[in-house]
Amino acid sequence: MGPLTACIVAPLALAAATSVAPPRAARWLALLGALLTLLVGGMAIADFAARPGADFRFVDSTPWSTAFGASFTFGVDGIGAAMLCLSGLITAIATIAAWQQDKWPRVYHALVLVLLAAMNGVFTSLDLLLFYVSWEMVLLPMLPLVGVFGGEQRRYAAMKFFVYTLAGSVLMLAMLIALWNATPREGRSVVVPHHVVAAHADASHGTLHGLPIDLGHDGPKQVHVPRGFDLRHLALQAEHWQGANFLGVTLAAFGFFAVLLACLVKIPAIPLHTWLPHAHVQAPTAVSVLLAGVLLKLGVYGLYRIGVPLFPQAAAAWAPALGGLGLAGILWGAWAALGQRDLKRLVAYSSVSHMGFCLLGLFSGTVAGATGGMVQAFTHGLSSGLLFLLVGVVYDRAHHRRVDGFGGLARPMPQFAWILLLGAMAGAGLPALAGFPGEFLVLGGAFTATGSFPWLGALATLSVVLSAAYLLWTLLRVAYGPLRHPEQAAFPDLDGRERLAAWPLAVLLVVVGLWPGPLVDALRPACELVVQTLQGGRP
Amino acid sequence: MIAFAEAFPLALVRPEAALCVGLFAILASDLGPGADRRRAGPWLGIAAALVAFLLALDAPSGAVGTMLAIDGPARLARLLILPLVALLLLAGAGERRHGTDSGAWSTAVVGVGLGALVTAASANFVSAWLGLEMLALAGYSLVAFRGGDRRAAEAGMKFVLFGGVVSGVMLFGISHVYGATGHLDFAGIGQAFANGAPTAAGVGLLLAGVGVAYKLTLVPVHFYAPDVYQGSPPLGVAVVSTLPKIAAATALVRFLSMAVPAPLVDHATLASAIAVLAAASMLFASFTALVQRDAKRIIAFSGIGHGAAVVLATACLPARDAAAAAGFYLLTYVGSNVGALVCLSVLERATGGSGLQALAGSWRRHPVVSGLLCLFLLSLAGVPPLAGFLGKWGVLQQAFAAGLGSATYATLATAALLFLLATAVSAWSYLLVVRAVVFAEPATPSAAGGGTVPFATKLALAIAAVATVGLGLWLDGLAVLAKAM
Amino acid sequence: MPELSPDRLDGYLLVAGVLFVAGVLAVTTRRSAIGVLIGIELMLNAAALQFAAYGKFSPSATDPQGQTAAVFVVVVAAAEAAVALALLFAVYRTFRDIDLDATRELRS
Amino acid sequence: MTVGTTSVLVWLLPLAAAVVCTRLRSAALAHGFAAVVLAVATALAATMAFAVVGGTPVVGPHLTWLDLGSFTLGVGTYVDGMAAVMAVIVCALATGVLVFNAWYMHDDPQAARFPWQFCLFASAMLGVVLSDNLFLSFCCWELVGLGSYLLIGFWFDKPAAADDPAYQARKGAAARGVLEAQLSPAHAQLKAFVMNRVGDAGFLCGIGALLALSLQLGARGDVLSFANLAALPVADLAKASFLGCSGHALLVLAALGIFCGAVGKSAQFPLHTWLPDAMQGPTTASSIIHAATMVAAGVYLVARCYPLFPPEALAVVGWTGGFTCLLAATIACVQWDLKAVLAYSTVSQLGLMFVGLGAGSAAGGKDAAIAHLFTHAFSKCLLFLCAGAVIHACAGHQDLARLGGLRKRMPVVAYVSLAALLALLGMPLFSGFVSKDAILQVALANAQAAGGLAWGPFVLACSGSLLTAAYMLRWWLRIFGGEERDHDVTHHAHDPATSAKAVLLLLAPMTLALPRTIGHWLPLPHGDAHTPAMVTALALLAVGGGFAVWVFGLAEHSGRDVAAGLAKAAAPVHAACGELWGIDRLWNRLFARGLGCGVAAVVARCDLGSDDRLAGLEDPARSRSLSPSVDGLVDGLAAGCAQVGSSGASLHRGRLGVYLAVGVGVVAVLLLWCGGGF
Repeated sequence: MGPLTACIVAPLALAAATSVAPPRAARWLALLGALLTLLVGGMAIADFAARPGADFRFVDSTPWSTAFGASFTFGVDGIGAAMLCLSGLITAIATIAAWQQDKWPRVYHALVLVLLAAMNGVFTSLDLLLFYVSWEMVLLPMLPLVGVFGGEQRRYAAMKFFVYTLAGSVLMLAMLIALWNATPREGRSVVVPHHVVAAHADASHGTLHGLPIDLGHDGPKQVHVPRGFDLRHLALQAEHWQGANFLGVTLAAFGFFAVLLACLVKIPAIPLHTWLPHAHVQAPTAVSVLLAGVLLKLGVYGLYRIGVPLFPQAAAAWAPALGGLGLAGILWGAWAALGQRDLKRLVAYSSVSHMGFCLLGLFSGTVAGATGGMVQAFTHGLSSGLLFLLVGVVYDRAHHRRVDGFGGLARPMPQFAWILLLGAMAGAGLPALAGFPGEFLVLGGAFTATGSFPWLGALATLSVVLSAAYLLWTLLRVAYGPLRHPEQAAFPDLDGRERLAAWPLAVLLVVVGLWPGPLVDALRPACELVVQTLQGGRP
Repeated sequence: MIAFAEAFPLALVRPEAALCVGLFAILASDLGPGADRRRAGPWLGIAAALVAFLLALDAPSGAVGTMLAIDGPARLARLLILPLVALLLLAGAGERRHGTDSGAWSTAVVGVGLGALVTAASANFVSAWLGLEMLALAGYSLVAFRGGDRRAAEAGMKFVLFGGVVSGVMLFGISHVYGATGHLDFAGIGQAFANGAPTAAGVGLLLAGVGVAYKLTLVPVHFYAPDVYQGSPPLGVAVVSTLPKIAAATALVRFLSMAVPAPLVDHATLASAIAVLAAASMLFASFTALVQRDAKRIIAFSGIGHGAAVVLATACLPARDAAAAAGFYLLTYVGSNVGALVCLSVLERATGGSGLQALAGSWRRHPVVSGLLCLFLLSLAGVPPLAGFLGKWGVLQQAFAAGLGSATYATLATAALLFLLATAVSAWSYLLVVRAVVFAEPATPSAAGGGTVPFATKLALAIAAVATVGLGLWLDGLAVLAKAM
Repeated sequence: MPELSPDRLDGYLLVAGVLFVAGVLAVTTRRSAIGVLIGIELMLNAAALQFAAYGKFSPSATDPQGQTAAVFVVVVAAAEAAVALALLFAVYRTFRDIDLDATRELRS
Repeated sequence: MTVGTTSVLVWLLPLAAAVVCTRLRSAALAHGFAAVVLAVATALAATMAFAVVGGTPVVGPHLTWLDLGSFTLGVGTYVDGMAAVMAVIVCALATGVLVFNAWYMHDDPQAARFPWQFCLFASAMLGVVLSDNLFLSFCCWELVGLGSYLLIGFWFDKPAAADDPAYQARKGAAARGVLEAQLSPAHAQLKAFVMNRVGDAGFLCGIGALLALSLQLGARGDVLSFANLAALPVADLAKASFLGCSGHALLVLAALGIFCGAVGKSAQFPLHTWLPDAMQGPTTASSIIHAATMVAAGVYLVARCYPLFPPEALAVVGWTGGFTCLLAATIACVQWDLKAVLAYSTVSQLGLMFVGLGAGSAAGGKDAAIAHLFTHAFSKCLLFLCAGAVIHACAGHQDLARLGGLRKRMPVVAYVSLAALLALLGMPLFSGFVSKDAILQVALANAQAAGGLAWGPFVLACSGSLLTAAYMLRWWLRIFGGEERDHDVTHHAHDPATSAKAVLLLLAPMTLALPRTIGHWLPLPHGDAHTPAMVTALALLAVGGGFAVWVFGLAEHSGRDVAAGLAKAAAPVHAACGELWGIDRLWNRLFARGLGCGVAAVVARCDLGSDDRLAGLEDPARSRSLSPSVDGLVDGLAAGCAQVGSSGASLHRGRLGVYLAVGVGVVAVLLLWCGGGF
């Protein structure tokens, strides 16, 4: 069992172990699972930073179904490595944040572990069916995590979240099956584009994605792709999806639409985002951290891993509209955040705004933009995770989250205020903090892209104004000025556990902000390949 | 005797015979005095079902005259029906309150099982109809099993009257088919169709199909289901919502593979018509379930949708593996559905009803059972990696394979898309139950502690849970079933 | 109007059809459960009659399938009527009524 | 040590000091440590300056920060004369201000926080100064914003002026035009940051334009470095396009984008309103913000990117500068808050620098503007330190109407500030004379050369200069001249402690235009317009200064209130100036309340619906009103599904007869339909 398989199996095993563990020990199991993931993710990202490449590494396959050609194949490229790392990190932080979970700790931590396994499954699976199963499996633990452990309106929020996201991804199932049906039983031979050969071919074994390939000659390289769900193999057949028919449209168009719908709901892009404020507001702090920190990235990841590689033509055709959608999300989310009076909802809308950059970056079709989109996805996990933690901190003390119910907390809680400032500044994209590289690269990508993208980028710069406005205005209302509610003078500053949860994120915000090199080096080759694929899809 | 053995090859129907023996054993045990002896009923039935299952594992194929055909679908149906009978008996065995541990209950359950076996193996309209009647008659008694209960009585009455009417329509149709073709056996009818048969045969087939549709709770003959399920004990629902579906689906599969009325209606049109009916049922059920306020009614509408999914799979016949997909769908449905109903049985006993209001906050009384109920419901909703997903996977795969391959079958693919739509919509109705059971607080805060759950029930739940979780990743299961046929 | 005679199939079919339609009308319009039950019996008997008639007149039928089926129908109809009556009695005991419009506790 | 290494040290030493100081709990220790480090940085910067001024620029070390394939983003230094001198000024002033602050905050319990924020600020500014590429400039530019945010909000828990009894008691007669409800350090820091961000959005577009331009013209590598930008093949411009502009227009767009950033940082109209509010920070912080960092960054950046600015863009620069120069001067004339006068004076002087920049390189605009930037830095730094000393001495009073006669009580402060003030006015022998003269000269030269509209900036700059002389002298005379006005306010006043006095006295000579002082280090423009410009400048000084001395010195001495009479005579103008021309209010209404909160409220409402809806989401009794919102639509869709379900359920009302009838009916219909088909 390779390290990536362990990242799925171990959390599940630990989740099972919680049922026999003492209640107080469950959190240690959750932490263990998260740290294991973090370790593997960190290892992978270090490997990619040291030896940049767009190939999949740590590939690890266990047979699943010979009839369908599905297998438990795990592997990561730079994108997957970064996301795996994020998943482990944020889960660890969330576990620490929920260290004092006193309602059904075993159930809670078991659910978190199942969630971790599912998220890791999405980020590492190289099998489309496995990807889909993991994708939907994320919903299972999230339903009770919000619905049972959440706040006042948790039932509404949990059900809405569940059904909305489920409805968003049902078409993906149809896409999956249609792809399989569109492959001949005996597989087919395809010509592999040069950039794919360059990125993925294994010269020493004469293989490409595990398939034999003749690299000896100079002509077009061919491989014989078997029928199945291996993502890498499916991506090689992109031309065929373009040619196949699905109820009157091309299979590629339908498939891309299906993936897009699922991903847009998850990201979430407007106007499919309204489950998010409810889920965030009602979820317990640690679950909000997970939701913002990792779950939203699933959507972005899906577009990078499935949407564009499998259906480049459709993606290229939709790209300007999707870039526009990204921009719309950036602005709409920012303005909506500015208008919120609930702290959690405010941070939730800031997520909508920030995730818009990922869409804009990817579909700009530039290396800078696509890399920036992924960097943004990573760093947004850190900053929004931190902001949710801090909202949880004041909620624990005041038992409400109204922005106008606070004021001047910097005096009784100086450390809280400093870290909040850090989180807000990172969210506002201040250079030297983690929020900046992603945004800058996305903007740079949009500016240097073709078509309408420079306009989109120019309008997106408005977000630097708006994000500063809503985050720092919030800071002003919560932390600065005189103490507005005298009883809050007695609020204690961050305690040991809260510090343990917040400081790693705060430190990472600075470290990644100052030195994003390794992250970008790990991400860039993979993103470059995505961009080449996308550009290859242009007519 | 020898002549009888020649005419009636017992070796082919050993499992049915074993179950029959079990039935008589239960009846015999029930005759004796004393309450304790009565409790032997379920266990005798379980033993018989398991023996029959063992016998069915490696059973030969063949035909019993023109009446029964022990072919692939039949053997597969046995493998589904027999463990299911055992599971249903096991679930009832621990429960004293409503007498589900009694010989009478066990007799009825085994009777339904026997009827299901007969129907599933039937290659003749008479045997099919007799099997269905057997199912029905035993089922009526299960539904109305709670003596003196107004709702159970009403449910029983509606069930029997509705069933009677359907039975009448079906018979009338069969008689027309017979009249038009001169045959009652499927093969003969198929032969007659191949030679060209009058319109009356088509009309008769449609009427006969009403009987099958009724057992599969297809719209518009599904009407009895919500009311009947709501009024009857959950374990009774577990029986009448599963076994008849398996039986009817198997019979349908056999009929469609033996006797397509080709000259009357080409295959694409027939498949499309079936797919349209199935899609209509799914959509109707998923939308109507949204406004239900009783868990068992929601289960009923869920059953309507799931039955339709099985029918959609049969529309893909004679495509390769379509029958296996239907079988696998039933397997996953049965596991989760029985599990959910056993949970509801436990919760209903604790809370006094299956209305969503009564169930509110039942996690306080039975946290584990409540959690399991949610698991089963989510499986029914088809969320991966639970069993329901794979069932759906198989059916969709068949429908898309048939529908995307040629333009004349495009309706199948459209129906599959509608199936997905219905899935998304119906998720909400399952969540209504989940919300009541684990998200909500009890109406009366003091009501904690729901009593213990009998061991047999726990065992049944465990089996269902293992099936629900374990089948979910058994992607090769479809291939295994296909091979088994 | 076909000529009715014992030697012709048409007459039996007509009677069966009339019986069946009457049964259908009964089950759909009667408010009393007993009325519905009677309707069912009419429908079943229409089917039995038709079986027997087809059995007799079917040129290809050498074995008496139709007649056998008719016997089955009669037997099963009896069994069903017994069960139905038992259930109607149970309803009457609890509701003191077998009006179908009164017995509707089970509903959406 | 090479100049390159030195430049890195100059940049990073203050940063290191900032990091260390965060851990120091003792205010004295922190100030001392930071001051020593800054002094070392000053010395290093001076060696650097000696090496490069008059010589060739030095390219320092360069690291690739991110490699994006088609281009890279780098971090590196570039030292030319302008950068070196600016670095010296930043470091020197920072050292002085920090030492002064040790005294200024000696009784403030929060004082230990000041040094690290201050060092961070200085380091960020040094980054802007020494950066070798536009990307790093932008990063440091933003960090300058962070530094100002921290320093302006130093007393973050002070209430807004409207709620502050102490402010209300002291504010005096004429604090008009100010939004008191939003006048607090916390508000001011937000305002400063967000308004700067408005400029930065433009700056980003400018960077984007240059990036697109460079890549389209085939540049690779660190395309944003100043060296690469300067080397862009301008002849090929027509090949590139950005935002619908191509060729020359694209260059104008890029330049205007960069200028947009400068407008924000350097507080030019229309983004000037944050600077007066920034007075809410400690006066020492204001001193450095107004002198060498922050506001200087804008002018410096434009100067740095000067080769990219085509004439059209320069015209915009000049006009903006000229307009701001006059606008701020008119406001400064009628302010009663002693710091507000200085603040608007800064805005006005910055406008003057932009007038200089707008004159174009042919006239020597860059040199003139940079010269004025340097000279202004010293004088404004001193003026603010003096203002701080006065405020400190008068227990927080800063009302020009109640101060007076302080020259006797605090002579050092009075005469140091007089020297600084004369420098600012451009008195001969003072450094400002040289630089202001240079600016007017280049503006005149440009006007003469271009004619027409190019006269605008010159005229506006002259008007601004005229007023400068008047209001600055008014300021000094009101504080230090004449007799004591309010004994309660001023009777405790005395010169600051020795260390602070030493700072003032050490910096004061820098305002003189003596040989070898800063004014003579710079390559000043020479041209035909020199003499007329000097005559104009002197005339303006004489008229403006004479007017002020007459009104606030002589007339007041003789007991006549000429100022009040004048105010009455020019009532509408006077009122408008007093109300800051209504710009603060208008911007607040238009942008903060309108485009910001107003649109936000609408968007939020359109997104999730009313509060009522949100409160009742889970309450079945409360009708989920179909509030027209995105989320409401989703719920509406769900409700629609439920409605469909209800109609389906209406068939399931428990009537067996209905069930049978519907069932039989549908089957019959199917039968007829299919029968037709058969």
